Amino acid sequence: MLNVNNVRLSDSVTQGFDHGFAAGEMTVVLGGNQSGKTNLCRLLAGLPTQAAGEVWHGEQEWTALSPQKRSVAVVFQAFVNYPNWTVAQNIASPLLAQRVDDHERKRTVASLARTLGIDGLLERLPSELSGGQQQRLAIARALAQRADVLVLDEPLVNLDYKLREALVLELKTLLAETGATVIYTSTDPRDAFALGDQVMLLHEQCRVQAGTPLALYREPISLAAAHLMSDPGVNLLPGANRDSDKGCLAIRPEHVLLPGEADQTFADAKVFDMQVDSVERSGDETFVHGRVISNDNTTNEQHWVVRRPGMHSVSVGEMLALRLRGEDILNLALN
Amino acid sequence: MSRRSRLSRWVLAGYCVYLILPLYWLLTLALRSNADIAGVFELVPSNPTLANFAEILTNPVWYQGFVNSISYVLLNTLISVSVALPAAYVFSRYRFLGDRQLFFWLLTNRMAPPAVFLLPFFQLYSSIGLFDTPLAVALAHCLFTVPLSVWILEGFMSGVPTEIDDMARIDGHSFWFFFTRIFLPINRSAIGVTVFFCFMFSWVELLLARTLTGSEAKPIVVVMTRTVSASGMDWGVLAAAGVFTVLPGILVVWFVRQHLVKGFALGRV
Amino acid sequence: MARIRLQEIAFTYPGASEPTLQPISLDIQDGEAFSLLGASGAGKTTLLNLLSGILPPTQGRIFFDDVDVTELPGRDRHLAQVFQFPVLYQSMSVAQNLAFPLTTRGSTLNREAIDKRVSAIAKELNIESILKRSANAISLFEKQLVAIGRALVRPDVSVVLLDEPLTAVEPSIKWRLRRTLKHVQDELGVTMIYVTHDQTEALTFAERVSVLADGQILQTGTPEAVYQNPAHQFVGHFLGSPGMNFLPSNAFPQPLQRSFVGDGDPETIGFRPESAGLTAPSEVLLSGIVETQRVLGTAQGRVVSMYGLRCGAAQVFVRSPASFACGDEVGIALQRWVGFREFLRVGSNGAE
Amino acid sequence: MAQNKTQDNRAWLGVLPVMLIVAFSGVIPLMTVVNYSVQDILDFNTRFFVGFEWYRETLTDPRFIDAFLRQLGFSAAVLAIEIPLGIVIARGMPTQGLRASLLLVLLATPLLIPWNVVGTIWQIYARSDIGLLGVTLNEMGFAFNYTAEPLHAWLTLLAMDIWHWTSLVALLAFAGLTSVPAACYQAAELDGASKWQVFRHVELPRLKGVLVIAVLLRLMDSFMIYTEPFVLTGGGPGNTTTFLSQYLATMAVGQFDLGPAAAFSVIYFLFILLFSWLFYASVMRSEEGS
Repeated sequence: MLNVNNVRLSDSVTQGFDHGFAAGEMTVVLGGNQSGKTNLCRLLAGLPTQAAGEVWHGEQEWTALSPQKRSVAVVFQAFVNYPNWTVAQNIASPLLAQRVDDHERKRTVASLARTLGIDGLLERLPSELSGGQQQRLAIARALAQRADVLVLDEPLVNLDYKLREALVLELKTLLAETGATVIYTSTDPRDAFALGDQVMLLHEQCRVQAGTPLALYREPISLAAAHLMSDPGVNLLPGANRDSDKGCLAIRPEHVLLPGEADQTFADAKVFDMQVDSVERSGDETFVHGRVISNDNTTNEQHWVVRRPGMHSVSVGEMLALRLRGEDILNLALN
Repeated sequence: MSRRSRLSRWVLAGYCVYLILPLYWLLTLALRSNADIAGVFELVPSNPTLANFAEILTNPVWYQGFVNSISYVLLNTLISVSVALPAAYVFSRYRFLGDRQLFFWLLTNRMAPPAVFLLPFFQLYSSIGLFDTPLAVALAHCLFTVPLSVWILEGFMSGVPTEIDDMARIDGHSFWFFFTRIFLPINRSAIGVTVFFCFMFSWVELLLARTLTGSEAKPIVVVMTRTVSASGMDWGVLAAAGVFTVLPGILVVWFVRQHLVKGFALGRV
Repeated sequence: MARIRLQEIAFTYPGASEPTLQPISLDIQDGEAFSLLGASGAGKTTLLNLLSGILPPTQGRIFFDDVDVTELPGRDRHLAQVFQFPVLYQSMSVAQNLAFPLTTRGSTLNREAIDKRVSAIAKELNIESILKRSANAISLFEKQLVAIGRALVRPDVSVVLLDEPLTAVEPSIKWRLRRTLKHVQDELGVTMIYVTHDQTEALTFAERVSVLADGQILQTGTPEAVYQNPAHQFVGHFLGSPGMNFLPSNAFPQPLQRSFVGDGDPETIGFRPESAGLTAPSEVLLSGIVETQRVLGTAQGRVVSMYGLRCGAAQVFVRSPASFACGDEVGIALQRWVGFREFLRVGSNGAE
Repeated sequence: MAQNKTQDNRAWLGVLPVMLIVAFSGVIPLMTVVNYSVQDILDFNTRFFVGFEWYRETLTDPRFIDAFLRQLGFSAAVLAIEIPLGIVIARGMPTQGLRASLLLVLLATPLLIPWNVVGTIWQIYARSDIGLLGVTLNEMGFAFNYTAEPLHAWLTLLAMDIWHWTSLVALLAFAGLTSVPAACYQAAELDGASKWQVFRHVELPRLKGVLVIAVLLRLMDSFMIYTEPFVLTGGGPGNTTTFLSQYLATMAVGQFDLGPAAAFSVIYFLFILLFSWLFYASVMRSEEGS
């Protein structure tokens, strides 16, 4: 069990938070840019950072220990490899530090290179590899360390679209097999669902909420938490709820139905009229953007995005009667 | 669309000719005996001889001059680079109390006019008995080459991302292992360029070298300026000596040519 | 506004053995929003450089509105380009950056006409608030907006080339810049060519998409056609996350195989994860063993997952709101499929 | 120097060796100079405090003022010619291929020649009896003799300095030009920008940082020039080409009046300090800015 206590991710934050990362579990830390993800990674790894807080690994306190003395491996966002060493030497680096004997080291390097699909490149220098291969090398080196805690700081964000999708699936099985406690940071909610046994939401250097992906998706406690779990963010319901400043009602883009779509009429359906101002089709999904005016004619007007699977013929300027289930409406705190 | 306008290409060609002519003239005089030079003015030497070069290589005064120069230059380069490496690493990786002021102070030493230090150096080195030894000149030149090395090395080292230092710590390597087996090899071209610039700066300097040496450790640069007045104007031998002093720079510069500009700009380009 | 025609355009870097771009013919309508989609190294940027006049083609002709511009330098092709990273004149203010293209080529526009044009474009991209600011004192997102403004400010610009313009922009606000681009394109009716490796950007922006791989165009069509009816197995695989599933036609039970027989008797059947349903196993349906389950979210209160299924040697992904456990055997009911022979489409059961 | 660095005062350990060496060869001598500059030293043990007397004397010494004005004139002329010439040369230089490398080596050659040898080369080259330049000029009718005519001596000194240092400016400007990304040229091309507009708006902004370095480096180095003029003209004819360093050298080593020489040195050093501070401030600001 990896515990962190009274963590303040930047000097401007006063209220610290505690969190426990269950042993062998994979936690996805989800947050926008500058939300403190990298500071948390550096705190866990023992690298110099603004973040402050205690780090406990089981009974052993790591807070004052240097990275060398902690059993932590890291994969950085920029593909960080030793430019003057070959691929094989890069993977063997942690084994060298652990004084593993020659034979064992060669065997581990060979098997990891095979697992990550870079066994044909062992004698190459990192500069001769593609982006994807360089990140696979960095992952192989992190796995070679056989550390108890594995930290990956947005490892795939610099990769091509198709490469990212393939590596996420590969990482899921790879990281599970290590049995290590894994912390994986990302800005994409799809990673939270794909990789996260647990998810921790960060917003402006503070922990907003933590739990299983589905729990956070169904019951976000605040607007910020709700925004993080779907891409594009949630739509605020127009009308009465806005003036009460302690809370608001919102709906996720994928929970709004276009007219003629709801096969069985459900009891507590709510209807909102939207003036469409643009339509985007990405092949497997359609995004409809528009302005929604609440039907109890208050001036309050919201901009909504509706996200539906498949192709839908909607034209700009059209008025749509959108329907949504009462249960899907989220009751959120404003902070 | 090539941005090299015709005007700048013509000026470049003209400047190259302007550069080559004096060097060509140095070589022609070095290939002619003194009498021949004083005789008829020739654009191309009609009967070139290697006598002047032979004179340099055999005559102990000239020969010893070269040896003295090489010894204090190598000594200086060794001291400067080995002292500058840890300092440059620290400047590029850490912020600490007074780091900016110290970095600026180093710059003022690099820019200090040698003439200002004639007097104090002369007294300082003679009082500690180092006068007329290569070590004196080497240490005196450190005033310029150490700051030069720190600035150039820091310029190159700040190009290496700090994540590499973090990665080595996470892999479990000790600082010493990281510094010698990872960080220095990555910066080997930077070290090469710094050695080149220390060598050149110390090799080129005359004022301090002349002041701090008597007869024992007289370097080539001093031998050249002194013999002009002593045995009349032996232009041929002087030109040959000039050719020998130009050679080291040209031979080595090919190997450091990519980083040459960054070195001249004190690592700031 | 310009109609762009490429006739057998090809390019080989001097000294390279095989061509970077195989012969390509393309016809982009006047005022069309067109995108070029392909992985890095597929030759997209090379094609872009041929269009912008930076590179001369090794063979073939380029026509802008039936004018042969192949030999014409970039500056005379009345086109503008937005680069991956915002390219602005750092020493100028935003307003001066926007006005600059109007002051070149000995243009006769007077001061007042330039200002009118600049404020029109600034209003279009709603960047009036930063007009006075210096070009390097604004955010990356705003810089790219100004770069787009600079590309559109010239009245004589008929084509705008966009080279992965959203790369440097933060993921959470990418869709905002995408909407602005789409909006401006509809408004001004300028022919736009959008080059990217990201399918979402390519498909959401364009009326027609060309999918590029290894220097040749595999298919050109509307986003729906390219997505639903890929002309080549690579296009099926490249579009969609995860891409199209491919199974040999003999892996399907007999009754199903007969329905595949059509024009061209396909040897491979491809189907999208969302165009198949999971039900109880039966001999008349393809069967598979559930290996992995990835939750995607909820729809009408039910959890929707992407199931990874093992069908013989192949792995197949199906999106379904049903709930199964790993190891269950399930039947896969195909709603839409596409038939392929030697990687090329030969038939499908959906509407064309 | 700007990067994401960590605060750690233990870093002083790394800097200590440099501090010791440079203190030994820099601070101690400088302190002795300042010490001498405020005393009148007759012999080793009789000295007495004279305050700023030497400073007043140096600053009012006509020969100092002449040397100082000559030095300023020389530095100004050097900058006025070498900076623009260096930029024009840089814009003509090829960027890749063997020609570019060979050119780089040729341009770097004068910077690698010992300063006294530069003096000797130009001495041989410009003498009116055996020098290629000297003889040619005389044949063309100019009664050129740099050892006799102050104007000729000045022109030869300038020609030598241009020969010696312009390539530094050219190399620095070239580095600035090659840092311009290709996309900027393409964008300007599509904008239809003229050659002048390309230089003014694309190249110059990037050259600014590099040119500030070039100007300050040339200013400081030319301000303390000693060896080349000493070898070429020996400060002559008369003392029309005696610059600050040479005047200080004769005072300090020659006549052994320590007080004025020390005061002179301190004034000289303060000037260099001012230019160094300009260099440092501009380099650090451009690094924060980028």
